[in-house]
Amino acid sequence: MKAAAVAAVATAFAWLLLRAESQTSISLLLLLAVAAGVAAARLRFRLSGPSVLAFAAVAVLALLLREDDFSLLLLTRILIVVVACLGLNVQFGYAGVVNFAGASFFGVGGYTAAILAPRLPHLLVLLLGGAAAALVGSILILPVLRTRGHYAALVTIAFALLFRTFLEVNDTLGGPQGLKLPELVIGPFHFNDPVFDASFYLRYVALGLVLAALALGVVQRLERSWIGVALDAVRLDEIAAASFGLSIARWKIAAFTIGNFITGVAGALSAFMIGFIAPNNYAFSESLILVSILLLGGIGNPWGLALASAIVIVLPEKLQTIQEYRFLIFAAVVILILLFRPAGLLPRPLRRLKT
Amino acid sequence: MTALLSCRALTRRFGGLVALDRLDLEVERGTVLGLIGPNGSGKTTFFNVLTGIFPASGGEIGFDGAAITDLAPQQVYRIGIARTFQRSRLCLPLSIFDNLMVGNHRHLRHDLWFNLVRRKALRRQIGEQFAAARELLRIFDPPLAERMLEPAGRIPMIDRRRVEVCRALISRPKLLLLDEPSAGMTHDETLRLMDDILKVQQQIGSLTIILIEHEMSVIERITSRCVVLNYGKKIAEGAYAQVAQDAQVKQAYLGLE
Amino acid sequence: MRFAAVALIALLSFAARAKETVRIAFIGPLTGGNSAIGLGGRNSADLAVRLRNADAKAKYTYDLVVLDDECKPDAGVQMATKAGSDRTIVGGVTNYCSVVAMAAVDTYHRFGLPVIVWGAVLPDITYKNDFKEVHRVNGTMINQNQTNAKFMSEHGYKNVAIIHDTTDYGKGHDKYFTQFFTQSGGKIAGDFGVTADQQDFTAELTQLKGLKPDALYFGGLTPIGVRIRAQMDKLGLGVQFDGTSGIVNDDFIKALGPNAEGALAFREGAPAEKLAHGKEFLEQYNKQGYTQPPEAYGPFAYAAAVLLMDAIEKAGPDRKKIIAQLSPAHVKDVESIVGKITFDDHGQNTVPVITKYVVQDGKWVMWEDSEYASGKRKLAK
Amino acid sequence: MALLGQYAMNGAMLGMMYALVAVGFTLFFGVLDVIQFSHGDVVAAGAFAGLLAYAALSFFGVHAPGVLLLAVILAAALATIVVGVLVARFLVLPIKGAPQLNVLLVTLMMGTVVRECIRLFFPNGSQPQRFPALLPSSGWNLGAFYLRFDNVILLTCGGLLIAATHLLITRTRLGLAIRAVAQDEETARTMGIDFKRVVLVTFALGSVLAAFAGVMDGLYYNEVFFGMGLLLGVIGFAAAILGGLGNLYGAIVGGFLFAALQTVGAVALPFASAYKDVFAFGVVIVLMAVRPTGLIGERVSERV
Repeated sequence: MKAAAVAAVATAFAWLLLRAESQTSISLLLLLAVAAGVAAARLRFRLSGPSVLAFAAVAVLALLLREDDFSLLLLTRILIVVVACLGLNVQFGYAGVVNFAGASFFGVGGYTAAILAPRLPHLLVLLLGGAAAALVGSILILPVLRTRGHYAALVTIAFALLFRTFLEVNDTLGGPQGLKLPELVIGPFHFNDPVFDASFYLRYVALGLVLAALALGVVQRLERSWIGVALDAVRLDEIAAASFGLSIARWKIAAFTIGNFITGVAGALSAFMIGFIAPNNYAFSESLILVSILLLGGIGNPWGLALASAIVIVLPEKLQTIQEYRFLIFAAVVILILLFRPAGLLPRPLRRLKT
Repeated sequence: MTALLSCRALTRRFGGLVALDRLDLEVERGTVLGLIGPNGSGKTTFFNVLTGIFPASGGEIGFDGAAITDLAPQQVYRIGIARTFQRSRLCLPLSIFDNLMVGNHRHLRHDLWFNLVRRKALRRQIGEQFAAARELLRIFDPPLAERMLEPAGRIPMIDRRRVEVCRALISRPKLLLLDEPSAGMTHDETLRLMDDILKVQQQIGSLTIILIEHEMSVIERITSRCVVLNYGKKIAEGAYAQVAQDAQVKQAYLGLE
Repeated sequence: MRFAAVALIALLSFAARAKETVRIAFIGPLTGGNSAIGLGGRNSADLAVRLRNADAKAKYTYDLVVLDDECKPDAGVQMATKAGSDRTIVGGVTNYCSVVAMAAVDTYHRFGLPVIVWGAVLPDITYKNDFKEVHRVNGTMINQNQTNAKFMSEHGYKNVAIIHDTTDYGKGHDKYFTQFFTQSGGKIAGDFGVTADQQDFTAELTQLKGLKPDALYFGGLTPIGVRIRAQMDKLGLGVQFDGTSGIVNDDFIKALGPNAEGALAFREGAPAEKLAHGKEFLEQYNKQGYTQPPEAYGPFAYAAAVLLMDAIEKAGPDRKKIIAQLSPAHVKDVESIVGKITFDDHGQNTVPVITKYVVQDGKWVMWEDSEYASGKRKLAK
Repeated sequence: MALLGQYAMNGAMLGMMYALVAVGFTLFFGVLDVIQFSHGDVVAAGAFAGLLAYAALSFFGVHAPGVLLLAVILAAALATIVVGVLVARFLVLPIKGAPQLNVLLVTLMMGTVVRECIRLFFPNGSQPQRFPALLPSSGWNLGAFYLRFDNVILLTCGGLLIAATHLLITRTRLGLAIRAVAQDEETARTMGIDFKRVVLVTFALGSVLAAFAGVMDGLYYNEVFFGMGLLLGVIGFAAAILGGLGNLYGAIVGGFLFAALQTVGAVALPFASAYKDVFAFGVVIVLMAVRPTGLIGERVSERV
């Protein structure tokens, strides 16, 4: 009941914010949200309810915004980023495998989609995007397994820099000019046709919702299972975990591969939606934004990263006045939040396997 | 006579330092062996080499009729050797139950299909494990057994020690390695913990224990035999009363502590 | 200064309250490595709007909606969607980065938003599709390199080495220059791609020095152009430096000092300072107190904004009518600060005015007016 | 042969800059076990502060190269010390107990803040700025090898600076304190060492090296730009890691190794020179797989 009420209020708020035009009304809404957040934190407000509610809320929001292409595009982007971050969450949040090349694996998915889309059914292409990301990730497995901490960070940072330069220099993959993708077609649905009178983006929102639901389902089930326990043990104490029979390598490989797969699928969908990909989209700075979302939200908590994705994507769009100062302000805000809320906006709750 | 564990000339070097020096050691099934010696005498190193955390520089380890000298930690665990650590190594953000389940790894199913799809079967297994874990924890501290879904970081040190011992016990190992389980406990608490461990030992039947302990009264009370280490070498062996009279042992302790 | 301008505008718009407000979009890179040009473009478009709003004869009051495409395709499509789906926005002055323009043209087409590209130089932007919505005031890199290659071979350069950045801009220039230069009988001594954030070019330049070219062609933008030219000097590589439109700005000279002397570059459009309107543009620009200079493509953004607003004045704030107003039938020999503008069937400005520049005494000077052309000074060999 | 000399010289200049930055990374890691990822942008801040000092002095009619150079270096050092110490005091120290990842991200974002501030608030900061040539620009032309005096001076000064740092760490009381803190913070505290002060001094020291790297960069390329710290920081970090964190020699080796990889990647390999960073970072990844704790391994000892 409480959860349903919160979902309804959140939907109404999101609708108001996305429709708001004037800077004053946007500022007021944001102030309201901050106040509500602070109050919730002060009152130790805890919320639990079925995940379906959240998805229903997004669906209702999408229907309310059915003619507003731009808001629907933002909504889809949030969903895609949520999926990508869910993948990273399995790596960072559960197994403790750092991956500063999130945008690269996102890009592998996108490039796979661009190359395969003219030849194969698109639903398969989405999955292959994930598979390709997992495969490319396997190149890094050896160094990732052997290194820890900052050394592991360097491996993925080096890969992120290498990947983007490689795409730009290499002409067979479109080089700096990128590649164009055909329209996304799944079964009878042509994604670029309008849905009756409403925006064609509704279909993307729907597909994004389905993917987000699937990814969330997988990630949540993973967490609430023996695998989740094993991954946490690997992250928290490798020596103790190994002493109790956990194969560190196996679990790190599993988490790295599953995470990259999920991120790759998100990348493939993103490429279809934008209809065009180029190396610029997959720079190291994009990976940093993904990691920021993870930490801002509260590492290990899917709802936290969903909240953080929404904030990171919507806020800059709504605060036009800051224009070229956007990146500066973004960086400063990340620093402040991590200083004062090191566990993120919504810290991961304790797992209670038996309820 | 078959010893459960037998080490021959087990050696471990760290650079120039010889932490374990040609150690010969045997443990009979179902017994409790006390491992004593001054600080830095190689007791914990012995555990670490035995469990595969440090590879041995020389010598052999036989367990239950098989050579296990070169096994990795996770393999050592799978053949039935579990341990506790000198410094508490619980996963503090996880619940007590989760921590116990880390110790029960070899009895749980870890395939993706089972964990992601067969949720009903998984829930059933969780239920069974929960009941079993509660049972075990109850032996040590009944109130603690009712708090299994609280984070391990929120319980006092004594309880953490108990959880650590339970984590090592829950998989029903053949050999239990206890590395100063009573560190930070009072004398009475230590005795109680040891009694509880012995209670479990009787329940399991064939549990063999090696105990590293500084409290000599504990050693005296529960071990049937002791091995004394100094500078990585075995300097004495036998029942506590006998070892305690050994001149070399006395000197080692007096000289260093 | 700026405050005064804003106050003035506010006052004027108050006076002109009766006028209907029309919104047009500006899209360009305001953050990241290309932000200097993006901000210059934004200021120039903003200037055009301010001047128009100050003009009592104008039928409408204009409101410039500024959007940052970050020089990234996904952000570009997002911004194109934002402008396109907002029905109150009737047209746009869009895109400096070619890759973003390529990604966004489909979106402009889908939403029927008339746009005038102000800086992206890839030919495909106008020619790959047949979108009536898309126009471009600046020329393509084809025109520029044709002139450049011809100039170089006419001045006796036979063996040219190329360094280009690996963005679409640099790679495109590399391709077309190579094509035209070899067609006219020249030889490419070596071809080096470098990344746009690279700082050290000594390895490439040392290798290049070994190839003994008689000129270095550089396809890229000011930041690395400056570095390459400076490092040539460090390595004692004194060959002629031949650049593209991306380095025609004061910063190139400011950052290089005396080293910039004699550098060549080519740009589409007539030089602003040579045209009556152009001079006015520069004066007005300086009067507004913008903190960033207009940069090489500012005049194009200004011209595009003026062209768009002219069309709105004539056709009214309706996308379809504006598109009709921007058709080749109406845009023919239109005077602007970048020379005459004539659109072809693809909305491409076909007046191939390419201006040749050379740095002389710390200034970009039109080749024809320079002491190099008169023979008083000599280009490097 | 002469060409080879030129490559070696180019590589040495690059390597020296990387090493100077990497030594900073390794010093910070030594005392605090954290990566101060904004270090690269501190380098940029130093270069721009030097530039400001130059502009100010020139404005007041000072033109003696020696005076200008001194002013540039002092201003750069002052700026980097201020930024470095502020970062240490208000960002790194408060969160040093937080997960590694938090520190990494916070300092990365701090780097962004510094970088964006230069871009937005330095006059015309989004364009490259000319850095004056304050050293004699003459040199010998040895065939294809152009040996310039300023390069030789810069290289020597860089080497001396690193040697001085080494002496400071190994031979002075301050160095002893730094090493004590690096060994074990708790023990150092009980020995009566003011932990916080040692940390701040170490950050100041590392930042001075960054200042010199920035000025050296400016004098060498005669051009600085707001984003110069980003890649320099990543490469400095890579060099420190390659060598093994916490190890001064490792940082130096790592710095020169990375420069060598880039030079080799650009000229000696059978693919386009644009792949040089792909090559260099690829080798870094492979090296990490082979030597997971760096070439001169960091001493990792975990109590079990």
